[in-house]
Amino acid sequence: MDDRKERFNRVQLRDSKQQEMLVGSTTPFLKDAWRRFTKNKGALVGLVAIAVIFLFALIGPYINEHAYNVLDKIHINLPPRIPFLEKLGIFDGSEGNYNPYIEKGFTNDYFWFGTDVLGRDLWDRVWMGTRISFYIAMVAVGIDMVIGIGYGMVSGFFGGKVDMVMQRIVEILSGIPNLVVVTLFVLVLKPGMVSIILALMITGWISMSRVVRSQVLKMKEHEFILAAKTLGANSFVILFKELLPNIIGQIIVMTMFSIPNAIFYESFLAFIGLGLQPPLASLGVLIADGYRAMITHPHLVIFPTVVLSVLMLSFNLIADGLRDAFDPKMKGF
Amino acid sequence: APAKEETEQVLRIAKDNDVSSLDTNVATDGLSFEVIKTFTEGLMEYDADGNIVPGVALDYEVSADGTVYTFNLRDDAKWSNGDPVTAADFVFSWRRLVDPALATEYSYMAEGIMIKNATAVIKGEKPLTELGVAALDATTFQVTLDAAVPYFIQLMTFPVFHPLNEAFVTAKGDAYAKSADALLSNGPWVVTEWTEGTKIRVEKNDTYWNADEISLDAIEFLIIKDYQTAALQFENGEVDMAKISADLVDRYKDEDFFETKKLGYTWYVAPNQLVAELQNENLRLALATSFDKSFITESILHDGSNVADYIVPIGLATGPDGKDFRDGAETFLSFDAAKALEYWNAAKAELGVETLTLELLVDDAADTKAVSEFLQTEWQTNLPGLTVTIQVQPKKNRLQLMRDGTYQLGLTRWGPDYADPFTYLGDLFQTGVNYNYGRFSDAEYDALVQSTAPGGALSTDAAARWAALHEAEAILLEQAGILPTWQSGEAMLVNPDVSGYEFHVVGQPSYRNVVKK
Amino acid sequence: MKENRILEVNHLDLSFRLGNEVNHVIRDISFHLNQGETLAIVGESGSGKSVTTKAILGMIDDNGFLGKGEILFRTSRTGKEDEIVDLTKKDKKYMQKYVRGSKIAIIFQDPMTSLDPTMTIGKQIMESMLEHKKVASKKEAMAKTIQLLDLVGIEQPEKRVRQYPHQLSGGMRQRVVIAIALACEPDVLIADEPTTALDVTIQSQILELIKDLQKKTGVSIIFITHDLGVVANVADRVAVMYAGKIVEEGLASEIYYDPRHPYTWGLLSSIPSLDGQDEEIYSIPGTPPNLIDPPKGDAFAYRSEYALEIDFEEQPPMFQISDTHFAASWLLHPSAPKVDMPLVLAKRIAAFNERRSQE
Amino acid sequence: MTKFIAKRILLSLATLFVILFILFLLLQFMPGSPFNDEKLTAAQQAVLMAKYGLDKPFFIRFWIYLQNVVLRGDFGISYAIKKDMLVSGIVIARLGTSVRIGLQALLLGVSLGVLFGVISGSKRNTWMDSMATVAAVIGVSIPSYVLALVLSFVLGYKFRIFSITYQVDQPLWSSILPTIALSFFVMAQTTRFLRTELIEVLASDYVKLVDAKGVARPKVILRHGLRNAMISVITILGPLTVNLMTGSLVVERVYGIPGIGSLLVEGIQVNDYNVIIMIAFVYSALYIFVNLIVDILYGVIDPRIRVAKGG
Amino acid sequence: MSANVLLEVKNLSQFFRIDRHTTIRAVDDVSFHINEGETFSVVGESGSGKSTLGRTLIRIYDAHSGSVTFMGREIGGKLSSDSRKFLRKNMQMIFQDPMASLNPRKKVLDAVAFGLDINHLSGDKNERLDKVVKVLKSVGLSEDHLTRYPHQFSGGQRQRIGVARALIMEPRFIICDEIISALDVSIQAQVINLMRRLQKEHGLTYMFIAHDLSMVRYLSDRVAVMHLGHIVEMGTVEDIYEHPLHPYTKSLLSAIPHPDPDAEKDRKRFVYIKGGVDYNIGTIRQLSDTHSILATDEEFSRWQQNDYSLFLK
Ligand SMILES: Nc1ncnc2c1ncn2[C@@H]1O[C@H](COP(=O)(O)OP(=O)(O)OP(=O)(O)O)[C@@H](O)[C@H]1O
Ligand SMILES: Nc1ncnc2c1ncn2[C@@H]1O[C@H](COP(=O)(O)OP(=O)(O)OP(=O)(O)O)[C@@H](O)[C@H]1O
Ligand SMILES: [Mg+2]
Ligand SMILES: [Mg+2]
Repeated sequence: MDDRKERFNRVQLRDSKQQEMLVGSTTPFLKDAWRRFTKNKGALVGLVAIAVIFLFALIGPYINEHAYNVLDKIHINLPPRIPFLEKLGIFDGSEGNYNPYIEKGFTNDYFWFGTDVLGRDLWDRVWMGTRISFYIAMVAVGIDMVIGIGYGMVSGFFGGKVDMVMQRIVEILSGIPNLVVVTLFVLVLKPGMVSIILALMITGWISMSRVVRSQVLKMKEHEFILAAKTLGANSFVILFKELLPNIIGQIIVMTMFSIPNAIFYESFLAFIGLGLQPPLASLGVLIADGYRAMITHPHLVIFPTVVLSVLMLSFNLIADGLRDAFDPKMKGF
Repeated sequence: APAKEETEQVLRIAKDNDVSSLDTNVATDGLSFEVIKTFTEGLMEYDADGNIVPGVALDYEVSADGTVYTFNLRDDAKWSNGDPVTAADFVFSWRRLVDPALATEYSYMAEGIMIKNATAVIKGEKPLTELGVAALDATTFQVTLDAAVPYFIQLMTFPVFHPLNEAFVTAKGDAYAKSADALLSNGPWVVTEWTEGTKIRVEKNDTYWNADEISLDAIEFLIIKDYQTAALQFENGEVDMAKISADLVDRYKDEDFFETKKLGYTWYVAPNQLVAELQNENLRLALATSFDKSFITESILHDGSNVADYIVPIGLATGPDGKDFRDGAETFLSFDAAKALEYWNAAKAELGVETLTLELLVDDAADTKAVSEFLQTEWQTNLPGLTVTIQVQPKKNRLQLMRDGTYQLGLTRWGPDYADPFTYLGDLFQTGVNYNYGRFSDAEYDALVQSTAPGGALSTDAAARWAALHEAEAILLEQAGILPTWQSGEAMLVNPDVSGYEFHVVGQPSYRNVVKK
Repeated sequence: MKENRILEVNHLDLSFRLGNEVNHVIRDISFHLNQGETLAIVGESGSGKSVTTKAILGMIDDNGFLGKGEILFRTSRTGKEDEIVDLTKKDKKYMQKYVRGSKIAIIFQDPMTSLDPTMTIGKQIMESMLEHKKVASKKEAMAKTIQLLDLVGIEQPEKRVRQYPHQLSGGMRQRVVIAIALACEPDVLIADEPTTALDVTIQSQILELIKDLQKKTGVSIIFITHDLGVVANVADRVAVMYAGKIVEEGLASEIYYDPRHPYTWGLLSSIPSLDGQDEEIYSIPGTPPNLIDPPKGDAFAYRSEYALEIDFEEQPPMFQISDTHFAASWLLHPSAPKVDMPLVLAKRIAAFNERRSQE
Repeated sequence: MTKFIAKRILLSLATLFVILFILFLLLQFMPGSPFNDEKLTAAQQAVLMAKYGLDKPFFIRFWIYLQNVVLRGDFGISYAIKKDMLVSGIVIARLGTSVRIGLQALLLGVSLGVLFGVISGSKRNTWMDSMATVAAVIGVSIPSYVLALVLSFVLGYKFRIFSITYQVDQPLWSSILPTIALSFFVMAQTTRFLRTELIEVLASDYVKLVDAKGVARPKVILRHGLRNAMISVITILGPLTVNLMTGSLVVERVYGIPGIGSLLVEGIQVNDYNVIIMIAFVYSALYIFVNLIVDILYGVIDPRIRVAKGG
Repeated sequence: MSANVLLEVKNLSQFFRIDRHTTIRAVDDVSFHINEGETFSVVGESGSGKSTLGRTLIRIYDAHSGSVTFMGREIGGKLSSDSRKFLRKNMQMIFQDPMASLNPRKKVLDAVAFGLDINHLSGDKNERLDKVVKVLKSVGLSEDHLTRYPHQFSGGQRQRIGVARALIMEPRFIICDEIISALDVSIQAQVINLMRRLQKEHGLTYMFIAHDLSMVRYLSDRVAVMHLGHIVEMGTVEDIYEHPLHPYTKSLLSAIPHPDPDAEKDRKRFVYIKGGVDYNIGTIRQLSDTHSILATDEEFSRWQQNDYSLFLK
């Protein structure tokens, strides 16, 4: 041991900053959440997948010489054929033992995802459909969020009689079969994008409002809400400035979950014939149409289903990731 | 489950919809009539070649003016409870059909064949007994019409005119025809099982007078709404006959069990002349000739349907010359893009527009949707400056909109009620007629058609009437009062072991001669 | 391991992985527990008290891992002779079967959340008896449960066994948690802040109860708290923990009447004195260090007014003050300058000593 | 408890009444009429409307309907789907099948879901967890009709293991495929929810205490973890159960099941008012009933609620 | 003496209706006053109604009945907007859980300036910043902390932010609801020192809610002992700690642990027998100018004779 005397000199207390070592990281909440989010492999995969799908939805239709709405009376019902891959024996344009490209002499044609009964290029249609599905999801979710959050916050925050009445309404709304309401809606208005979105609005927000309400109920007992009250904050300020930022994590997670729901719902409407007006085609419409020919031309249903499933899978993965990232209990991970 | 060992001949048919009623007077849909025909028999029946042959009637006489028909009934016709089938059974059934208390939807058929006083009875202005039907004795049934109806006899095969056993029907009361045991049969088979939403089974009726000629022991109508499921069931040998949708044709078109047949439906686009632009004949002609109908029939539907450059379908009616109405007849409004463009340019000039937007109203069925998309592109490509939007609606709504005249272009179809061109030309396109969705109106056309109507000037002169009908069709189509599109077909999978299946363009298929190996 | 020791922790290191970083929560910690005694571990929040006990039970969270060090435990499996096992070497299965609940039991801090809300308290108490086959039948387990409830001072135990946690008050729940811990007559009882969540009146009852139980069963207790009043009440020996290290260890009287580490001084001084109303209470400035990047040398030096230069360079070793008293502070080094403890504390100790000498 | 249930039932009846009224009102706005056959003339339509009293003013119709339902249990007749037949007969004939298949699917889905959920929740971040999570996410990502058809194509057609269509005379055997198809979503949902909940519950203090008692891991997970985690899983199972029991249109269609899901859609398509209302009514009643059950179940699982509700 | 009464509470009650059968009488007919500049402490076991009392005073809850006069104004009944503003400005509250009482999504700057913002007192941006910095400094935090989030602070620091938030309104009266219970011993001292310093600097009046009786003794002028919604004994620190009369007070005092092993070894503890006293039939009796107690005649005479056999064990 080094026993030099001077090492035992007393030291003046260092300045207070050094003593007050801050605990926790200095990153703000959202950044922190983002960091945790990016640690989640599944979520990242989901994010990347969505980015890729989004990119394809943007540029996909333009990167081949076909178009989503141009009929081609010759090249109908062709299975997928992709250059290079065809050499591997996949996507070589054959359907069972039959290769219409060869039989019909379309040896120079490549339809990456095949074509439909009107000879439209499925690749383009799938990406255009993805665009619409994105669009529907976003709009529906946006509106759903506005109503769901508003409803849930008011119901949860004011409690008492207000809550009781609002919850009764929710109960009645969810007691009526969705299908009845939605179909009537679509029938009364003209079928189409607007109706679908409105239809989604009728009941789509209920689960969001439930989540928000329960979060608000939990949050409003927190002392910082009381503190805001003692400082004279009115309900509006408390709801939007104090509560909302604190449940935003839950809301984002819920939103992520309702995106696939909206997409799914639209495809269900398409299945029962209440979908979009042609030639617009969402993924749901493509699948519903392709479904009818599934045992004949499986490519018509496989591609849109794969894209839809990957989309849903990704949103779900992201939702899961976000839930973990926003969960304060997971702090530090 | 492994296929069952078959000791009896059972024909299993997959059906894409359910029956709505097995009450002969009340039923309205195809399948219901089809099933009803297996367990009831009318005065007349079709034979294998589509000829009208006696059923319960042995023969009939018709008065010179064609307004009184007297049927002699066979005396060995029996109900499945042992009662004989009598003239009174027909009287009962026909009166029931027009009974305002029952208010059946198909009572209009009684009006259509102009049974005396039918209209007044239906309205409740006259008692049931005033209806022009009478049982002269147990085996003689007489019908009095207001005018000669050329297709009267042929309609006697239609189930609504089949007999009913009064005692049985009254005894069952409200329960009549609501379940298998509340039905009585006078036909080849008898209903033994009717399971909600799943299956109807009819078994051989031993009391049927002609039972010996019937080979099938039972027929099962299996309700399988999904065509693919039905097709897979067929491939698995679980059903013998299955209708398939256009989407599945590619899979089966080369198989020996694949069949197509022509139906009596003609699909057409009805331009609504309440819409100012569509009153322009050139525009209608442009629209009518600017799409490739063969693509619809060959590529979209490929189920045996036919390009329709006409409105009265092939195989509907045979003329006095013994030839089909279409045989040698003119065609109209064939696809001709160049001509269409000329019409279009003319129309644009007349309307003083360069661009135009029209909306096409269609059913939400898969086929019609695909066709509408095709029409849309064809029109937009071949008639530059035209924009077509599509509005898809469930069928009921589509009909309502068209009936109300609140549409522009509507894709619709008509199914014949009887084997006569009048079912199209008379019932559809006269001025002010219910089903004249597009409000087509032409005085000359009306006059011609009137003359061919029951009781019209030509109603007893078959040849002249035929000519007039041809002429009327030409008037309608030359000004593109409607835009004929295609005549329906149907693709089916039929077990090669099954033979003797009889299909009729008008009326129901018959299983009387079916044999299953 | 010495004869009278039941548990000995030697040079234990424990860290948690936090993303890319590693939090060195327990750093080379050593202490022991004698048979039948109560060892109190005190230290401020986050100093690693709970983690240490969890390490003993082999229950550290998934992201934690042990470094060097051993945890020796004197145990006997029925019928066999005592053996000394190193708990760090044992797998989960062993811990579950032969240690947790049966040999070493724990009481958690918060009685409100420590009980399964969906199960009657009777079942929760019986669970470990049945699991460790301490009883022959359910009936016997029930009888014993009722006895236990009686023992921890719950009235009408026959009725209570069928009740659910929410039907009991906080104090009663904590008693149930204690009953659970005692169910298998463990050799060691770890009480991790068993009274912090309770109010004073109930706290004092629970403390009496624990002491009483120790008298009756002879169980050895590790008592964790940051309340020095409580420690004074229950502890035979005290270990003061700071930033993942034991900085001072000794008999309770040694810690209270002759504290040597400046951190212990700080702790003791920050309790308001009963009379001196006008002075400021002594408070330790600053906050505990971040152990992701532990300071070199003495972790307390940054907050200590007694810091020496060497504190910032080298970690102090444990200096022995008496047979039982140790402290890790360079101030105890012979070369270190003489320093006086804070005045309030000195005064208070003087008062204590005076009173002691009077008695 | 009885008082609580009685109160709930009264409340439910009030809710049902409101729902019935709303449905009636909604149908009022439905375009078209049940007598909309393309061959029907306007005059005939009017006759039919009059025959069935559909020409009467809204409130009178509602009042008559209400009387019929309440006093006679008469839900009216079908106008189009099964002409003049009692709607109750049709619906009840189909309801049994729907409910049975729904419950089968629920049972299968929840069992598998619980199994997977427990595995992935307790073996977090292992390959088993990843597998179960991926399976669960895929389960909620594939449209059910595609799944249904794939199942019948592969298992019913290619390998001929199961019957492709539902057969009334083999109700169990032939409902295996639809049961699987329907259970997928339930399974996936249960897995996901259970996993999240279980992770939370397993991290709770009371589970830590059970761990500290030296209870074997499987018992910890099943006895304490699962039980507590199920409390919130039940919330999502409630509505799901109703949806299952009232039949999935899609699956019914693919397998030719005579259920009420497809009947409802058909009813809507042809404006068969009484059919729509009765099915909707049954749905609502089931929904309310199931929620009641869920609330009671809560009480069984979670004693805190039992007391709070004053049982 | 009445000249410098800051807050006067008369017969204040606060009931919570749970359902038709149960009403919790959280605060039940309580009367007391608080003098300008003093620290008035309320002690009692958990659930005795301390927080409810504080929250009712600051009007988080509307009182069930009773009157409250604050700085000469009646603030018990319906508040005019003017009175409300007055109340917000002059009366503030600090909460128990330093983490829960700060909005985790708000930076320190905004958290502290919140009261100014809401009441439109902040002036322009710089003025606002100046005010916040000033108050932060006075609680021992620095400008560096302005842009940080609550979770980045230690418990003691967070509590100081809470103090700053209340202080920025420049109130006369602060209700401190168990502000140190959640803190470590060493940190407790920091906060208490801070509070005392602020009191001196700004002439503040505190109502201090706590169950740590040793801390209460250290910093209070007068103490009220609450039990089951009632104030059972009230007096100066000396009255309560040196001459307690009520058995509940005695049991509380006997439970305080002392950091002195020897003393602890032979302590005698009293356990208050639940239900021993029915508070609703007792009346307030004055033992001295400053010392009062809730008791019936009989109880009062027994206790004065030091007969606690019915109440303590
Ligand atoms: N799973 C974990 N992951 C990361 N860090 C952890 C984990 N568990 C505990 N820690 C850290 O270990 C340190 C010691 O924690 P421990 O719970 O032992 O403190 P303590 O002394 O018991 O404090 P308290 O008095 O608050 O209970 C803390 O800094 C804590 O943040
Ligand atoms: N909003 C409320 N609704 C219903 N009951 C309440 C409410 N707030 C408090 N109570 C009840 O009032 C009583 C007094 O509660 P209060 O919080 O005032 O006690 P306390 O003395 O502050 O306790 P602690 O020391 O635990 O904070 C308790 O029984 C509590 O359950
Ligand atoms: Mg701890
Ligand atoms: Mg409180």
